[in-house]
Amino acid sequence: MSDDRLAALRAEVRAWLSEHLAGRFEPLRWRGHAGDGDALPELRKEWERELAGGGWTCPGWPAEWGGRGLSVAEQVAFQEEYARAGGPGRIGHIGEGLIGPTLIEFGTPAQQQRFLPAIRAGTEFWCQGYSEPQAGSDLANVRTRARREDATGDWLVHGQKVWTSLAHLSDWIFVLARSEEGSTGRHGLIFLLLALDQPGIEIRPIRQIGGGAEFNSVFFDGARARAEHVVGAAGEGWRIATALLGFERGISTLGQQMAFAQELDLVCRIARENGAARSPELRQRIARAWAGLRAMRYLAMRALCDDASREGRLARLGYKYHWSNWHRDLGRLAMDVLGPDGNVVDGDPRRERLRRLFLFSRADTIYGGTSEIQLNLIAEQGLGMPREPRGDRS
Amino acid sequence: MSDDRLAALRAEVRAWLSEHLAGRFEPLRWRGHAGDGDALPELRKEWERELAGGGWTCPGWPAEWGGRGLSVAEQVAFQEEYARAGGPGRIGHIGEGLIGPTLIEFGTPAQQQRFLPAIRAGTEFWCQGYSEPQAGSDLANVRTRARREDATGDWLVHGQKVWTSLAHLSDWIFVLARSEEGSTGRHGLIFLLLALDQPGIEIRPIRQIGGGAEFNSVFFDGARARAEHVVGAAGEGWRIATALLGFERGISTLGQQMAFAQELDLVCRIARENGAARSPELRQRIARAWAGLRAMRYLAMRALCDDASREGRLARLGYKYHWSNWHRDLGRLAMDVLGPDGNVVDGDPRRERLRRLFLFSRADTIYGGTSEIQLNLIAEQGLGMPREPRGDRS
Amino acid sequence: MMDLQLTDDQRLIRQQAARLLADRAGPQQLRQTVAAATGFDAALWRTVARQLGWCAMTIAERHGGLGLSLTELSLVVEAAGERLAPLPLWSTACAAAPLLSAVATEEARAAILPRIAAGEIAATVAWGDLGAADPLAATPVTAVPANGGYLLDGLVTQVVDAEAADLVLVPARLAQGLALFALERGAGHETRQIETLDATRQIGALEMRGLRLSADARLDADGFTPRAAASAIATANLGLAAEQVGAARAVMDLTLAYVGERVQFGRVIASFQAVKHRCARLEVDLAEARAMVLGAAANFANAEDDERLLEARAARALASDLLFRAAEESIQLHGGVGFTWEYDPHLYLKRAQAVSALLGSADRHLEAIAEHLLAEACHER
Amino acid sequence: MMDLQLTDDQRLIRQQAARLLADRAGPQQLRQTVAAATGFDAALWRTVARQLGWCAMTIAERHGGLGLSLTELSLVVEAAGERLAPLPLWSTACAAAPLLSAVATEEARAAILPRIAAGEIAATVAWGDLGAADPLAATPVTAVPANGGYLLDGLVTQVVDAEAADLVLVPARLAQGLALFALERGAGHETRQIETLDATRQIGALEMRGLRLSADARLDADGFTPRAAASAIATANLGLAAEQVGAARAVMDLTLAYVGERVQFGRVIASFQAVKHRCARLEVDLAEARAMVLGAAANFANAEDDERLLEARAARALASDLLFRAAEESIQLHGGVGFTWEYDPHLYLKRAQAVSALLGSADRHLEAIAEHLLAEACHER
Repeated sequence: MSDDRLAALRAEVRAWLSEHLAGRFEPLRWRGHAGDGDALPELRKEWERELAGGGWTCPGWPAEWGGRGLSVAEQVAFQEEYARAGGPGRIGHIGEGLIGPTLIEFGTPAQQQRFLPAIRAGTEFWCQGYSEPQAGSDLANVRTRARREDATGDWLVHGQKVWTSLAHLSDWIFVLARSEEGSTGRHGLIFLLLALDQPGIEIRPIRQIGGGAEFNSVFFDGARARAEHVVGAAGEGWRIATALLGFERGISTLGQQMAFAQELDLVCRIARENGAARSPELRQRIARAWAGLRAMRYLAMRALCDDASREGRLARLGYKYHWSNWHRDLGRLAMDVLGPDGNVVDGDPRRERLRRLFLFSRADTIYGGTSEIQLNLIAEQGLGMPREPRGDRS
Repeated sequence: MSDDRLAALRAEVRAWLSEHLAGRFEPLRWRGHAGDGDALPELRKEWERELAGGGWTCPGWPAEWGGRGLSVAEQVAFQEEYARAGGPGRIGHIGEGLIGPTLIEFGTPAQQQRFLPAIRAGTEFWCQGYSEPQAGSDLANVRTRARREDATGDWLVHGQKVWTSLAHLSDWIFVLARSEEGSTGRHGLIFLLLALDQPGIEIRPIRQIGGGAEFNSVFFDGARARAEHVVGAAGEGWRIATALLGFERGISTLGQQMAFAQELDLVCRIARENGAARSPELRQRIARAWAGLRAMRYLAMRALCDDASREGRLARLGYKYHWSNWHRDLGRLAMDVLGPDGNVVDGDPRRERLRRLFLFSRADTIYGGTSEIQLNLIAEQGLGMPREPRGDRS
Repeated sequence: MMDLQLTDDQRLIRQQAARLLADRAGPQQLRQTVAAATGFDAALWRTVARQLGWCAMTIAERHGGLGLSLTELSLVVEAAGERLAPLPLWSTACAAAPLLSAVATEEARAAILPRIAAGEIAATVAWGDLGAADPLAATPVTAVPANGGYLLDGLVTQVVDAEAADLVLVPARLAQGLALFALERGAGHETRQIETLDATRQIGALEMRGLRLSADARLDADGFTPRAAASAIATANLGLAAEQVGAARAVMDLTLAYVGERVQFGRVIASFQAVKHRCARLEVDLAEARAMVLGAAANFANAEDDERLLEARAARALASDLLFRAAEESIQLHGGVGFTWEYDPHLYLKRAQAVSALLGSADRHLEAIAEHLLAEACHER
Repeated sequence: MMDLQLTDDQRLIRQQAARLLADRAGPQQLRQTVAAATGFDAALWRTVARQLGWCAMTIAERHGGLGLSLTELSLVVEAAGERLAPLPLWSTACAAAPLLSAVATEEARAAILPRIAAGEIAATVAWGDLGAADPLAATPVTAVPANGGYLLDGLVTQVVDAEAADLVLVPARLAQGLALFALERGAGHETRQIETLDATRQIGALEMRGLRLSADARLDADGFTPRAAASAIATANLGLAAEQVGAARAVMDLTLAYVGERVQFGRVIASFQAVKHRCARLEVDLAEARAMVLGAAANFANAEDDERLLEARAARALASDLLFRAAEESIQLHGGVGFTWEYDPHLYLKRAQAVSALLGSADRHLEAIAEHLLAEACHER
């Protein structure tokens, strides 16, 4: 698409946001992002409906399902403008970005009719049931059980999921579970959709190091997934689950980078104000952060190109490691710029933001595949080095 | 021993060196150390005899074998004064520090009579035949073969050793070889003493990245070790070889640190002269190097105490990794302080010294157990973490 | 060669401290401290200060102290660091007492040090610029002679253990040079506890507005320069470094325990070589920092002020960096649970960040060392 | 969003360059270069400059160039960096030509650029301070008007490719500001080749003692400031960064090949997780530096001078650090053979060290970026 059309889209987004992210939604600016994910939940749900009203939920979806069919570049432009305006963390993003595209690709017509409109309308919210206490980074080690109830064809689920983001604010959860008794690894898994508001499901918040609790443990004790709420077939869970992860194409990363740039900007401002800008060592680190962010921007652009070259592949494989470690280091830098003031908790909003950054960015290198897993993948899939042996297979 | 006695010893060493490391020996000052190990060999051999004349070879040996029976602290004092005066790299150190103590502990009276006096007198020089091309860091993987000649009881050696320091300047070599056909690992090894000047031994220098060649490959093609030149018995090679490594108690490390301090001092001098001292980043690194060196001094003192605590053990296990990486980093720092001048090879002796430091310190983290092996040892022996599996045993 | 082997007595002191704190300042008590957010355990303090004489160690026998070396003090401070023990130990024994010894009159020392040695009082110092490598170079407190006494004015935004301390030592600017004042509890100053990221150490703000003090509240004779306090600043830094080394040891032990039992991909995490090497590198750095701390402590009595301060700065630079990385790696290697409130690594991370800024960040200490090395001939021994 | 995907043409250029250099500048030729210590392969230079037009890429079509973008040039320079190819490519295409474009008169450009584009001449710049992040801020060369021409005096201690160059551009101080002079081969100046640690790139000293030049040797109109040359300095840095990224790729490939076949403890070294993670981290850093180089090159045409220079500095800072670590790790992971002359990693280490100082070390570039960020409002896009 032409630069003109992109510029027009950006102008449209800016105008809409300046009109709507105002008034009663004003308090949402900059809120609800990583580390602050459980802030102002009701108002943020209303905001989702406001976005939907403007046609700004699911803009990458096809028109058939209420989307705008935006291209990658257009979606990036939207994300960037949203972040620039201080748009709040999206409670709807798991529905819009993950389960929605999965249902569009793999769902039955009935599933699509049942779920997609409510996601698009900002009236039903989703969370993700992948990780388990014993599985950690090892998705193939899922132990949550699903058993078919012969009378109804429904599936009854027992087990526990952890690190379920915003489960306490969600209506539905998708769950990867083991449907075949005695199966191991990638086999015998099923992909189920469950309503959260039912007996047999208990949600317990996990308190994080920053004090907040946007993650949860979700306990299943005979919770019911209706027969028609299996995606794919029993045994195909692994295929659906990994395809879903593939929809996380990184379009949001350029928007994420706008938030990073704002954080770095805040660090620079405070350094100028409090004299930290006179420290040669902090100057080096600030400049290095700037270089890393600029490179990240180009990396992301490159990763979004469907470049099949070795370099393109390695750039994609390394992206998560790069941004998460960059962000974690920015958190430490922010605190070092604050100096002794960083230890003082007195409600100053800028310091609060940097302290949240410091604490929550500790999770960046862990969730969604730890740095160690990322390095294994880069070495094995990117560089063709030998696979790490599993202990239980040797 | 009292501080007074130590001070007297230091004074004695200083006086002796200022008198003897002079005149025709003057050119030896600061020469012959790592990276410069093949410098001025004949004069350095004469210097060994000069030292012997003064009673300064083998000062830690018992009086019975011509030593002074110096304590650890006294030996350290000697090493420090020697380094401070710019004493040249010791061609005799393998004899004095490794095979001598081994023979004192494990040798037959005949072996002791045959070899110890010549080591003490600085008339016979030794080198070490441990590493092999295929074995690398893996001493138990020795493949050099020794076969007993029934007629004489002598042992005939076939194979190749590498990284043999100063073999081309030495008279004798001790060799770890496999005496039992089909044996693997630590079993079936023999510890042999061979004269280098015989048919069946060929010494080829290995050219290093600095251009010099103080290491060699030594090829054995039926070379003969006489029957009476087995240390211990056939099959006991591993025990003798590892005991020998244990004699490297690190007494020389405090002397080594004097050389490090001089290198750091030179770096500081040049930084003051050429303006590098105005670079905040280089200032940080210079200060960090100073801190690391000071800590290294205390670490070495601690490691020399026979401290059985967990901390003492870990300090000893980590010492090689610490000093070798410190020294390697100093080499880079030296070049960064030189800036573009570091690339110019024009014979300036101070720049030459720093360039040698830069290049040869690359070997510090490799020979005598790579950094990777050191980290394995620290993790496994120090922290009780699981052993790295051998591929050929699984 | 200095003998760095600990004596049997020193080993015993270290073991007793560790045992006591395991019992009285274990993980559960740590959680209570964090929940209560007071950063002070008065009962434990009585035990270590009164019964065990931890504050008496380096105080001279003529002042009721034990006359031991900095080594002993470093060992108990290290043990306290392991547990993030909520005690005004560093403030009292590593900051206040050494500052008194450095700049107070013999009369003032004789009046106060015995009370510290006996564990009767906790004390602290209201450093003017707590984040500076030279914390006396600028102080916001001024003193003006008035009616045979002094009027003090100023706000010190962060005073460690301000509320636990029975005595706050306040360096203040006179018309010329610095003076040291004693604020006894109830002297009329205000302290206000501050909520802190690191909830295991208490911080308070100290405000004085025309605070009237009698002449005998002034502890020095004729004023002093920051340079005169060099050995006190060295001791304070060495104490923080010892604490940091202790905390690093403890958080690394948490890591080792976790990776030794957590199974992923059918293997304990500890069997992954990358994990082993990262733990091993931290151990090398721990050994380095600890050797620097104990070496500097052992060398302290023989050294000049300059060398004391340089070595203390070296210890701080190494220990600050070490503790941060040890805590960071602990969270990382704990995986998902590493960033939950329930597991302890985050408490060490918060301590690591907060303490790294006290009395100067690592880079400031390194810059001070560089200033020394590059201004004159390199220091050789 | 800028499209960073390489076009088919760009990919082709890159592949052809790689293939040609594999053939003509492979490991054996590299050894010959090092042994001969000339740092210059004239025959290869003719091929790439005359037949392949590598120096013509960014030169405008009206000057006989191809009018391509910095991306194409970066790709061939990267390929040359992989092989440490002994060519005056960077000097000619990334330093001399851009400096002409930035500060020379149209007349001078029309006279010289076509010769560069056609591969008729190699050219270089005698930067006054080759180690500075602003290499024009101080120059040791002075020019004095004399008899309608100029007299030049000064010693430039290091000029890259001084002997291979048919044309040396000399920035010189006039009474006011800087002027740019052309020294054609045989102009009466002296160059003296210098023996270098990095024997794969030629360096010479340039001495001028009362060197008489005609008026038309002066290429600028009315003098220029260092700031006017900002885009040329940006291109020169971006070129070095591309070269460094290429060299890093090559030395990492040496490492990967070695650890993939070398067996220790019964396993290929590549199967040790610590080795895998170290290689993977380097790959992340390589992707970062390469994205920065190619992103900056793609952005160059749209950006202002300030942004060009900032991005080029960022690329240099990342690439200098990357190449050094890649070479250091290569030696380390090669084990014993890593520090022998026979294996190639040391050639990359020597290049890494030597190139890191050219046009400013990484920390100086970072400081220049910090100066920009911290002097005014943070740069947002």
